[in-house]
Amino acid sequence: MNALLLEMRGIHKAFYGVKVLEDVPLTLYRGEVLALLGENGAGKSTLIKILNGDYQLDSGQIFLEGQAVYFKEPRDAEASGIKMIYQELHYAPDLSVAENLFIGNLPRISGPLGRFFIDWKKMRQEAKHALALLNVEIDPDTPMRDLTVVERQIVEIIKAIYADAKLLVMDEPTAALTPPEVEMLFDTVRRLREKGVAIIYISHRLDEIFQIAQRVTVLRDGRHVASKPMSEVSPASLVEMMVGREIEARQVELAEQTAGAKVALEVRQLGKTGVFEDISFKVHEGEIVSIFGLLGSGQISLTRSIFGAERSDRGSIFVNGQEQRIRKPQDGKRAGIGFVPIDRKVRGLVLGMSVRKNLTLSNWQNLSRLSFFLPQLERQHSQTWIEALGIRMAGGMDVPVRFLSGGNQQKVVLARWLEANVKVLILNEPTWGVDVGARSDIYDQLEMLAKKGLAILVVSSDIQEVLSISHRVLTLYKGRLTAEFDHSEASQDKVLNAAAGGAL
Amino acid sequence: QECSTAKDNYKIGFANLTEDIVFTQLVRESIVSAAEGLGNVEIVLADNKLDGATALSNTENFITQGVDGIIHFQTDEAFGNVIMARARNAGIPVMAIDIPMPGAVFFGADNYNAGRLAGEALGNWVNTNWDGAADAMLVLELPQSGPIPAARMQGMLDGFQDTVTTKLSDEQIYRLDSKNTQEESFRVVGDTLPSIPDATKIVAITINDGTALGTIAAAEAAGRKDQIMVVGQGADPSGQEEMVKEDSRYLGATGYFPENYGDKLLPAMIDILECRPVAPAIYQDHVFITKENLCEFYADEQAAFCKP
Amino acid sequence: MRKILRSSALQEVLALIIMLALIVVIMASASNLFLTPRNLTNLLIDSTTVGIIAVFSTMLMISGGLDLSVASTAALCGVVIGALQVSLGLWPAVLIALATGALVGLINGLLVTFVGINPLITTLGMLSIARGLAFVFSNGLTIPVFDLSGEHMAAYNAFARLSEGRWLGLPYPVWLMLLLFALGLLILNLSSYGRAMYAIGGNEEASQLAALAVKRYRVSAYVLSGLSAALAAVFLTSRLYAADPRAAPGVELTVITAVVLGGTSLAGGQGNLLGTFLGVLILSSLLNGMKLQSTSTELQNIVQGLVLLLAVAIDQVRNGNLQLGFLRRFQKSKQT
Amino acid sequence: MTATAPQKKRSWLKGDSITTLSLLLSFFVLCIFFATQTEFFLTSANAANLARTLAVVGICSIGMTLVLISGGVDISVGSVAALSGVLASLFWLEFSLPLGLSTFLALLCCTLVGLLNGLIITVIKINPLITTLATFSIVRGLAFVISEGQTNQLNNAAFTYIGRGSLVGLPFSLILMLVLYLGFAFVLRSSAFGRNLYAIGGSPEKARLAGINVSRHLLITYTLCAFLAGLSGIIIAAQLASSAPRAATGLEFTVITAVVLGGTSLAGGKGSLLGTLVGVIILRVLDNGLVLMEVSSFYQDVARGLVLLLAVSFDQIRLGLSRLRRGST
Ligand SMILES: Nc1ncnc2c1ncn2[C@@H]1O[C@H](COP(=O)(O)OP(=O)(O)OP(=O)(O)O)[C@@H](O)[C@H]1O
Ligand SMILES: Nc1ncnc2c1ncn2[C@@H]1O[C@H](COP(=O)(O)OP(=O)(O)OP(=O)(O)O)[C@@H](O)[C@H]1O
Ligand SMILES: [Mg+2]
Ligand SMILES: [Mg+2]
Repeated sequence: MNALLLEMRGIHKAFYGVKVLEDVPLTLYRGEVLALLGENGAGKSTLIKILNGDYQLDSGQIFLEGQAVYFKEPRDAEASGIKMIYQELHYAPDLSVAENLFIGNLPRISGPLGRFFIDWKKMRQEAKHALALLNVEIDPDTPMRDLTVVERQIVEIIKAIYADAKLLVMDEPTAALTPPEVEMLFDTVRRLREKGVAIIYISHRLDEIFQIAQRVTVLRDGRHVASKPMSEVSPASLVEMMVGREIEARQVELAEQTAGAKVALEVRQLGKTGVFEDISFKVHEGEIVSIFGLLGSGQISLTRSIFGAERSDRGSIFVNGQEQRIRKPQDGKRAGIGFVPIDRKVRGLVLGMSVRKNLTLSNWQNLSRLSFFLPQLERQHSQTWIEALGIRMAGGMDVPVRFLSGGNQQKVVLARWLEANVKVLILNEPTWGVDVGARSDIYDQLEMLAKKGLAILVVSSDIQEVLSISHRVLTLYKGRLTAEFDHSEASQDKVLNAAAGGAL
Repeated sequence: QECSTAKDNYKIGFANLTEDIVFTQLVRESIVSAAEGLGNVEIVLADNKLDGATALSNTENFITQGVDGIIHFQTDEAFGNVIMARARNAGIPVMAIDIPMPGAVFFGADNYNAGRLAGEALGNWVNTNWDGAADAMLVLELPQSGPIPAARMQGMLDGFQDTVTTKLSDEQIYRLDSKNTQEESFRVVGDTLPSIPDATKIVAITINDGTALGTIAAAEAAGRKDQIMVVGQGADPSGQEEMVKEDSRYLGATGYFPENYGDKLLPAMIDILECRPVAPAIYQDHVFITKENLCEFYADEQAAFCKP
Repeated sequence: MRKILRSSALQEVLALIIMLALIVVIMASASNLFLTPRNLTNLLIDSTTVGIIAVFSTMLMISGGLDLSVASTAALCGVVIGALQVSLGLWPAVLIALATGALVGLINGLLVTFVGINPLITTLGMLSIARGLAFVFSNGLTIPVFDLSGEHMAAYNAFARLSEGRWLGLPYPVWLMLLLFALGLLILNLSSYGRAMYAIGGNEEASQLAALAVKRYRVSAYVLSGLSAALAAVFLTSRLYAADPRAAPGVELTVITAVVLGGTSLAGGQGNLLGTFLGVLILSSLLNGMKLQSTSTELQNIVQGLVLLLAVAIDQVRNGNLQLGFLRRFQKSKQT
Repeated sequence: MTATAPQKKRSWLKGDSITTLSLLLSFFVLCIFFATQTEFFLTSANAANLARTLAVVGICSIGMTLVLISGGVDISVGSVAALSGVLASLFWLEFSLPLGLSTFLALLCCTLVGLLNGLIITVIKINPLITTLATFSIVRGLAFVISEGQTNQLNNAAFTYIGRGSLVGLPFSLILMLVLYLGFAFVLRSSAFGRNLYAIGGSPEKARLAGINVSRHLLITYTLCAFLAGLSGIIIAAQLASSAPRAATGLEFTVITAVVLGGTSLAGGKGSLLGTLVGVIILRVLDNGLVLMEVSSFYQDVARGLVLLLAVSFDQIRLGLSRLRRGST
């Protein structure tokens, strides 16, 4: 076993009196990848933010290389060789890629004024070098805002791994990456590990954990459950440790598609110049259809256009056989379409508003008279949905939705549209950053909704998810549909191949 | 005693036009010091901030405070009706400074004629020094501040035109908004001078000493100081200082003697309160202050110049 | 739960209530005139212009907007009454003034919402334009709104009664202000419109994706703001028997001060009208009390600045706000 | 990286440069308009006049640009400028200190006001708008209290040289301003401080997580801004050879207008000093042209507001179009 690098002892942390971490230990050795697991809200991010100096601990101790350390600010941690890749992206949109790579630590010129002035040449060179690590072809002078989301994420990752860190923390770094990119990232991680860098790796994707980690630490409800070598655990035992109960590996039980099911949503030759072209498909009542494509293939734009969050240039949309003129979300809603956006925190929820108010945000018409809410009715409806979807929160429906875990937040967005009584439900990446337990809940819901006759369109970049929950899978490549698979004929190879443009 | 308002001690409210400019500050100071001199008068102060609503609110406050009389220096005749209605209902007599109000005893500047004094002086100077003809006139006015400055400006303009041998045509007159600050008059005069490149005899009439100073500074910056002659209104210390400079281009300013307002206002107010007859309007005497007569009036303020 | 909510709403304004009480105690002990009914009536009347506008500025700011043009708009609307009263008759002129306010608000709203100009800049530009137009239409003169000919006594008397009439001892404008605050409280807390204001200010994109008519709501908030300025102008004109292009000097800053003092976040998404009401009362008590003491104008300005800082600082301490919350507003406007 | 996204066209006509370009275009349109309206616009006397009067707003705008880039705003600049002149004359005339020292001390006091702004914003964490709104009225009040409302003459050739003198045929204040622009443009473009400021304006939270000392940067920014505002105040006093507590009334609005006109975003994280310089010049030319055209001052207010809205709308519409063309949302 390598030398001990980090030891956290008895970490306690509470927010506004709510205990988030209780007596949590963590040890980390040089040259190892430690997986940090737990449900949403278990306290993983909080623990590493404490390590990083972003949050201050209430009590406990941190030892780095045997020395007691205390970080007041992230830059203190950085100075001690601790680097973070955050769950949320952190970049300055108007600065170039190169500057973003080195921000906070810009290469300075030598000489007496070196403290103040940047060595542009060196910075550009190093940026090129760093970008080459993950085989990325981005001009380091491009402003960050001109990159796609995925490119930005990759720059973030490179930024962290390129720094000369002793300890690297990755909080769900792969959520937006495609399989080849994940593979490249893992290669880099292995190389860093060989150099003796220690890595804390947080992910809800168990398969990744088994690929990359040597040891695992599991948290549940802010407490330490176990720390074990990977060789001593199985997926099932991990899940049990995390959730505290057994969850069988999910396989959605798809209801048989009845041959005569009505077409709920039909899209004909939808096009948006430069984004997607000539898209036609149907979704029947009670059917779950997934669109799978590498990120940036246009699937997000496509579903946004169907709902009205964006405008398409050409084509037509039918709901229940009626052509719809959809130019804004209100039209989408009127047509009976519900829309769960890709990033619930940024796009789905008003975080400062209560669960109840978020639930009824789109649906005041049914719950009000003369535009004034009927408080009893509103509470009653909210309660119904909270129970129906099993939304869990401490403090009831008047708690700001900010305090809910990711999975439960996702359910709130879902409930909003169910309350609106939609016929077609579009979900974008419904399980991003959602833990196994909540993921299983969400699949249950989808299954139930489909059985009730809802037409469901899912965009997902998680191939396992796509294969397990869909009646049909459509693949999208560079804005065009390339293939369609029935549940029975869809396989990982075929779908990936089609989505990479290799099929047909 | 017959007179119901007569008392041993009086509480008199004074609401100033604004506290932002020197002239009105001097008015306030004179009233306060006159009250100290009288011994039986307490002054309650307020600031009308050049605003009708504030003047009305101050009136209400005076009534609340139980003043015996009100001296109002406010911004517009149009607000006189409502202010006077309130005071009448409360049975409080009002004196109005500079802006007449219906039923109030008027005191103060005869703004138009005060303006004329300066205009005439400037006209005479042009007659003597520039053969009775100027090339252009800059009018540094204050259109945002209502009728008081407007009357002064009109007086200056009329006084000049009626005195000077060759009247200026409308095209030769440039109306500029001084915004009541030196730097704004500096800016607008600086902007205007290039449009009168051939004018070498420029006269300027300005709403107060500050704008006169800004005007002169602008001419100096443009290298045309000797082509301009300026008159103004007020004769504040800063204006006096400018007049007494060597080669000064500040011909002079109409003196309002705000430092004397109190001495005339308060006795009149007490006459009103003690039911003695008071003229409906009391005018302040105006004198056009120049380098020559300055020491008659301001020997103490300009000691360095007057008592060398 | 209800109880907790109510008490938390109370908590939010508790600091303000204490501050108001403190000011009242200080002012009352400094002058025994302060607490006389007469003075309190004056105090309330003086706060009506700011109060009427502040109701809608609060809504606007909760939705993430800002309107600096309210004072200029009020001046413009007053001048519209003054300029049109003779040719069109008094009441039609009043209606047109209200429409003018709404129109100015609509233009602000469209520029902010559809052209995407930052609210601060939009309304700063409008501040300049509206004030300029007020001077243009009035020729820089204060216009008497008075029955000069004596032919329309009824109309002009009724107009004057708008501000002079009293009910239960309080003048109508005070009732109007109270009514608007009450109405605003209802709207903000119980109506879909109020809910939308909070949602849009809290997260515009999420509101849009929740199928709220975001742009329409935004525009409407600006229209209401302009309309409230016009309403304030009508009462001001009625009170002064005159329309002044210089009217309402600095009122935009007083309004913002009152709203922010009341705990409404410049970032949007947060705020309450009760706080704004207290903010208005705090500012006018402070001003009124200092006037009774004949405090000099400069000192009044300094004290007001300090009170604003103090109130916001207390708020920060109470919130235990350790994040860089103050910059979030700019972040948010960036995303739009 | 798989090239699935629609190919982005690289072009120099992007971001800041096009904003500045469209500004320059508006500038020329404005110039041509005025040149056709008044024969005096394109005279050397007018050029000299413009050159003399740029510095006040120009220098103050540098500080405001920094502050806006950092995501804040400073309303107190006009009051600080007034305070600076008032203090200079206080130290010189009342305390009989040497004029140079008086000026230095006045600037120092202004800098302290900036430090105070910065401390309130970073330590108590009060919104910059509110903070500087409060110091705006406090500092203006102080200027009145200190000067007792009086205008004071500052007759001293060395002092007035700052505002009126010329060096190699150019006004000294203009040269000072240009030097400051060059220096600060360099700081913004090439110094770590400058780049970090953009990052902070882009997102203070993220900048903090990237290891930038946000508070210190903001503190420096507000301090610099107040110092530059104080310098503007000194130039005003030097131009007029006098100081007044009412000086620089409304300067904050003019300066913010100029900076935003120059393409600096109120949202923070975006802007350039070149743009600001052009914005300052456009505003100055606009005022100058309107005076030359003898437009009534009432209409000047209207025109100023309209030009501000038009220029910003134009920029927004252009941005919107380019975003549409790029097909992103
Ligand atoms: N700044 C904060 N203020 C209040 N509560 C917080 C804060 N940060 C985290 N929490 C709460 O602390 C708990 C732990 O959150 P944390 O982000 O550490 O979970 P996590 O394990 O990272 O979950 P996920 O898998 O969803 O990322 C949650 O209940 C969360 O709501
Ligand atoms: N160019 C315009 N000129 C005048 N009024 C307009 C204009 N565009 C929109 N409006 C007004 O604004 C209202 C809102 O516009 P619109 O319906 O496009 O947006 P929305 O439904 O509020 O939301 P979103 O655009 O976010 O989907 C319209 O009903 C219309 O009254
Ligand atoms: Mg987390
Ligand atoms: Mg729309």
